[in-house]
Amino acid sequence: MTATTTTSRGATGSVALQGVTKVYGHGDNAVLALDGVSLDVAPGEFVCLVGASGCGKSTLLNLVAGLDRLSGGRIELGDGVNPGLMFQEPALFPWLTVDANVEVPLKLRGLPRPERRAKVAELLRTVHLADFGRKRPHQLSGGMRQRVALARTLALDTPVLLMDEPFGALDAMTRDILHDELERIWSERQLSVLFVTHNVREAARLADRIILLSSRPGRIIWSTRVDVPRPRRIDSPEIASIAAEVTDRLRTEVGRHGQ
Amino acid sequence: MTATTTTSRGATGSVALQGVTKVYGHGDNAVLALDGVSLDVAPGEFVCLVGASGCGKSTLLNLVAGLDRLSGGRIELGDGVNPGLMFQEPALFPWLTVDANVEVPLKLRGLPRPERRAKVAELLRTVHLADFGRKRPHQLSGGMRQRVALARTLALDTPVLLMDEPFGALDAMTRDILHDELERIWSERQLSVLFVTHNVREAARLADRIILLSSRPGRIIWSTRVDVPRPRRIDSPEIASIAAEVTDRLRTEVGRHGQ
Amino acid sequence: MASDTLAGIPRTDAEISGLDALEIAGREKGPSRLRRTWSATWPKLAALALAIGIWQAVVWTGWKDPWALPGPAVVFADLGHYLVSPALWDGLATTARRAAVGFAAAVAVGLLLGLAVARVKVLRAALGSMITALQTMPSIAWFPLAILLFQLSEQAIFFVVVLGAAPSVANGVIHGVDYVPPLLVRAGRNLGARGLGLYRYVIAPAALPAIVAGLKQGWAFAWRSLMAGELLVVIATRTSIGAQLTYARELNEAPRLMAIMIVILVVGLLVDSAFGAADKAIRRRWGVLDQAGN
Amino acid sequence: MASDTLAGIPRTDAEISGLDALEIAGREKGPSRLRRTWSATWPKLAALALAIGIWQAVVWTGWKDPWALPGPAVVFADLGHYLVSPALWDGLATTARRAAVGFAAAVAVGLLLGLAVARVKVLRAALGSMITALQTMPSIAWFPLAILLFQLSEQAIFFVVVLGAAPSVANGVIHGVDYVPPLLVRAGRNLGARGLGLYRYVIAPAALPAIVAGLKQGWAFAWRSLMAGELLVVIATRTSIGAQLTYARELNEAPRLMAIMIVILVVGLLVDSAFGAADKAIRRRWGVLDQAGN
Amino acid sequence: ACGDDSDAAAGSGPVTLRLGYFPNITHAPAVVGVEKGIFKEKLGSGVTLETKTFNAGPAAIEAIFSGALDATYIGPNPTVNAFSKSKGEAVRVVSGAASGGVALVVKPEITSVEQLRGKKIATPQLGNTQDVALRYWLKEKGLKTTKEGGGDVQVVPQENAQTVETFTSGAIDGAWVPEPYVSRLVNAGGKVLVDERDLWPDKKFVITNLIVSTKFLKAHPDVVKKLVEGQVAANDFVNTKPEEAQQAVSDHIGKITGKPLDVKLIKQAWPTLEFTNDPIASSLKTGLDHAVAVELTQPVDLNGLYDLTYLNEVLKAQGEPEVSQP
Ligand SMILES: Nc1ncnc2c1ncn2[C@@H]1O[C@H](COP(=O)(O)OP(=O)(O)OP(=O)(O)O)[C@@H](O)[C@H]1O
Ligand SMILES: Nc1ncnc2c1ncn2[C@@H]1O[C@H](COP(=O)(O)OP(=O)(O)OP(=O)(O)O)[C@@H](O)[C@H]1O
Ligand SMILES: [Mg+2]
Ligand SMILES: [Mg+2]
Repeated sequence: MTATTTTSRGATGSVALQGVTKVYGHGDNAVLALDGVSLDVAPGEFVCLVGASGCGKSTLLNLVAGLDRLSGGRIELGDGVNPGLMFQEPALFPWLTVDANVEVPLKLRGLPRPERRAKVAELLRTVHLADFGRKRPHQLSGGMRQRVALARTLALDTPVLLMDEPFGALDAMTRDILHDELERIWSERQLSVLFVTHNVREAARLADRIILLSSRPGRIIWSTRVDVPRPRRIDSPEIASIAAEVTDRLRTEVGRHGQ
Repeated sequence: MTATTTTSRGATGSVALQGVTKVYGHGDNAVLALDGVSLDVAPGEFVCLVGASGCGKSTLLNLVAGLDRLSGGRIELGDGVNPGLMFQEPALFPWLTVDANVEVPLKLRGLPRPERRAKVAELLRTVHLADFGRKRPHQLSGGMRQRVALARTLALDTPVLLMDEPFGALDAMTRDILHDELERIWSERQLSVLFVTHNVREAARLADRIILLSSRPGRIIWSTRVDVPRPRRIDSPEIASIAAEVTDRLRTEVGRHGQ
Repeated sequence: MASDTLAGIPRTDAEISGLDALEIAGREKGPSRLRRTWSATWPKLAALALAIGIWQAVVWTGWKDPWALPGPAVVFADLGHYLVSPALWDGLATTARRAAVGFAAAVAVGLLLGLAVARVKVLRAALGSMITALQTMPSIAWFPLAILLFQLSEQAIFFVVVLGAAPSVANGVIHGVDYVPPLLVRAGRNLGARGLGLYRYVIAPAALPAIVAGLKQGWAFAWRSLMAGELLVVIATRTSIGAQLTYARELNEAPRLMAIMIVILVVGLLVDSAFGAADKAIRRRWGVLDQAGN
Repeated sequence: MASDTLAGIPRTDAEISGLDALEIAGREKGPSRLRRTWSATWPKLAALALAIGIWQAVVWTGWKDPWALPGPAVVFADLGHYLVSPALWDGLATTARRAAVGFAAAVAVGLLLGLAVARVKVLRAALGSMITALQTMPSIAWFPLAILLFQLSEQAIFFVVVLGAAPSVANGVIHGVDYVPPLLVRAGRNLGARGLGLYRYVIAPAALPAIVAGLKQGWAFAWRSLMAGELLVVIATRTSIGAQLTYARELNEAPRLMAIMIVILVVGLLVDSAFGAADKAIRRRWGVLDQAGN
Repeated sequence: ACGDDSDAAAGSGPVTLRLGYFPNITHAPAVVGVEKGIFKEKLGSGVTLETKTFNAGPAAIEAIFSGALDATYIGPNPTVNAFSKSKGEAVRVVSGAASGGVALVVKPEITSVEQLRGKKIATPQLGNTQDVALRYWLKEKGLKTTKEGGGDVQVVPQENAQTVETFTSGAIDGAWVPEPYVSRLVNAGGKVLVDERDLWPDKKFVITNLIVSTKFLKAHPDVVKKLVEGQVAANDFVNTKPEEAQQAVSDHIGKITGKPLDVKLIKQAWPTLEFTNDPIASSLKTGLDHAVAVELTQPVDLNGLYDLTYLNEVLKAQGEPEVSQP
């Protein structure tokens, strides 16, 4: 197995995975989390990854984000692209205000103060939180926190957004609203999105393409385009029927691991 | 306002609320959380309460469970009925094994040891966790923990089950499975269930009757019977159309509080 | 921002902000400042009055000779003299300065040691439990070494104070760094924080509450070590609380001894309230202020 | 149990248990016990060897006279004699017994005090910060009171130990009770736990980790107070480590002083590892064993 | 039997005498008396002896004040403290025990008083007997000192144990201390510049005396008399069988401290001490006058501190010369 690290040669916004493999641990304890995953995300494409627990969805995103080392294969990103990653929990810094949270990546990039100010204000407006800059994360609701996290990730000004079940912990109504928001921002900014979820309805609602990963080891076993025109509604029959199909495949996959 | 406490006079399994009012705090800080809520749950009925954040859903369940004092009105339960309450998080005791967690209410009721053993084994079988009695909560997945919590609540052997967004934190697939499980147990045991949720699809999937609460103060503003035959499937068009209707009403209600 | 449309239904900003308004309602409330202060103060005064009452009652029973157990009146009279004497203020100034310098040194040592042990696995295995064991070493055991190293200078005192307090501080740091949520570290890295930046923006602030708790424990050890250590070097022209405490005892001045104990308690209360305020401020910021309202 | 049906699709138990199997996979893993022990031990030994090496090197430089700073050889020779002398074992027995009794008393007092302060708002306001202030009171300040109350009996020693250690224990209890998740309390009440039952089934176990942390701090204070307090009552037939430490210093027996320091450190390490094991066991049970593996 | 039951009327039931002392050479009569069973013998079967050891005066005085102790061997300084702090009520000196054993030890290069100028000299405690003696002596020699440690010679009060550490590490140039620290400093390379005995009439000044609590004295005068008998007998033993006494001191200290005191050191210190039953009241008084002279204390009325009737009865019975009651 040749360990190859992330390289940056593709077009801005594109993500290309070739034979990506990831092994955790050594010897007896080794776990093959991903086994030869190849996948291309076109610039501006919205790809949803679904799969049961432990199939390596988070592992995949971490590899693309460069937070972990590849065991094999290669990942190509656009030149100088540092993809933004959003987690299931907002992962906001509790000791900073909303403003300051969004400001962190700008500070780390060394932007001057007035520019940072303007940028933070703009980003908070984008997520409908213009009036909440002075609050602290614990004073916000879960949905608002995820929007702050989204703004903070957008502050990285990156064309590639990686999202690891970002709305898993939210209630259904808030989630519906955030789906709309995310769709709007995605299309406004022409982002490439790699979106991980357990929730097939969510995948059908958002994706251009849905990719199904098998469990242990993680491999791509099926994928489908979602050709429903946008804007979409999660309660709509077209979405429901796509969701039903993915669900059935997922259940079969899950059933493989029973008893 | 006459403070009236919970009384127990109705039929076993029935829950009757008459003009239930709840005020938190005093003077300037007083919050009117519930304002004259009247509601009857027939024995064996499955009632879902939906409503936006802060409309008093949790408050209502806490009052019925006797964890809080009424500010006005009355609540009637069957003779000697102590309703079981399930929370959004499993609220398991992390220092106890699964077995011991389920055993707590039995111990508190003073059952002898062999009887407790048998009962615990039976309950864990009911929730498909027969082999996990010796594990600790942190060794289980979220869905499994909620099933343990359900088993622990069932150990109270009560005909009335109060559930406060019990599946809110679970992923969609696990949630679907637990809906089936809950439905099965409910019909096997002929429980009366008062189920609180944000998720209108979930409500439509489970309920005999859906009740919509308004926000601040909490009042019943609308209710509907769900006459879809069981077993139901959450992706089905009938459920989707009921969900869409409730969603619209909920959105209108939420919109009232905007700007 | 244009309002979005959703499957033909117009989606208004009102809906988003309505949801926001509902979700975050009632997160900040509380009684007035005055009332809080009063309800925090009267039980302290009552406890004080009760303690003095019991003390006076015991003295009135004549259980012990007045020179062995002086009454409140005698002690407070002596405290009065003490409060207007330069002895107290000079001593307090010296001791406070030493406490500040010694504690600062202990904090510096403790932070570095704690950080090193928390991050370097080998050091943790090597020194981890040694740090706690050091806490149990009584100050007097270090006196000979202190004199060997620093002769009769104030450094000898600082040495003892540092050895007393640094382990607690280091333990606080280790605990704090251990419990930095890995999620925050990964979020920080994704936002571009590396190396020092990661410490500055993520690890240090995340570990702060535990570090403050360690500092507080460290202070108690530092102060106790100082009280003993001030006897090491009784320096010309510089009287100190620690020396006065011991002399009061050596001269069997019971009222003065008690007056000094009161001074020490007051200093302890003041420092504790400073730490309490810091802790509270942090916890309020973090939104983990506990329901007990402390 | 019959398999359920779902909108015509047969739902098998396999699906549930498949989900379970996937979700909980890989939650327990770790290197072998032997390897863990070894990798925990060698850095300690290395650190020890390094420390002794530096010490020997300093002695060889002749920086200080040998009677001021004895070398490792001299100290270990004295330690050897000490280890086979009844003085050590009698002293250790006496001191250990006193430590155990005193600490037990401190724990009892601390638990009760902590519980009272944690639950009764007025007491918290009255005594909360007093408890921490008490921690800073040096042991010698209590000696006269100890003698007044308990004469020259061992109780006087216990009194000093309790005053030293109980505040830490109480603080641990207060902290623990404050942070019992309210959700668990409400769950307990719904399951039928009231009054004592609630304490027994919910509050006490939930507060346990913080209580253990408090006990550990309390032990450090107890041991230090004991070392000082053992001079209060020197009983001719009962030698003790604290008395031996002071006399070694008074007689300027540098090698013996260092030998006693080594004994104290070893005791500290042993007790720390006992607390460490307790803490680890609790954290493992609770599933919050931190990633640092400590 | 402890606490205030010593107040109980004399003669009823067995009496317990709680006696304190330090495991130290200057307390040799007490150590030998306990070790050799002399007190036990003299007190007889009707009195239970309980001994307590201390390592410093304050705790012993605290114990007397609190009623935990009935009698103790102790130095002149705590004696005066106990007397004055209790307004002359708490204690009485009933016998002497030892005299001498104090010296100024300095670095060998210092050979005259003049060379002390600008040097650091340690004493055991600000305002204690040795501290006063040093300051008064320096004053007589025309060298100024201040309470704060300034002046021509810096006086550094510190614990005796620490003095040996600081002397060897060079932090101080000398010390005015009692035995066995004199011998220790000499062994650590010091040289005796002044033997305090030379400054006193008859080369005598009190270093240890025996005090009893006034309450115990009132309640059990007979027991106190027996105690004094024991003291006199112990001094006889010490003075007639020095070898045996030295060994006894070494052994006894070993029992308490975990390590026997080097007999050589005891032998070295022994000749500088004189074990006498005379409390040398005049030296105490003079010492106090000196303290007033160097402005370390207010005058104290020592009237009533001494109650030597029992001592004189015992001495008379043995045909020895009586001591003068001040
Ligand atoms: N640090 C690690 N060390 C060892 N094994 C790991 C580690 N992280 C993940 N794994 C294993 O790799 C596999 C994939 O994990 P991953 O977290 O990527 O799954 P996932 O698809 O994100 O699951 P979920 O839906 O539960 O979030 C799992 O079997 C997991 O146990
Ligand atoms: N202990 C309390 N003190 C003061 N106000 C409270 C308290 N508990 C709840 N409230 C207020 O009462 C109202 C109803 O709260 P409740 O928790 O019942 O709402 P909910 O419908 O369960 O909301 P959610 O969907 O967020 O769980 C809210 O406005 C809330 O702020
Ligand atoms: Mg994941
Ligand atoms: Mg709620």
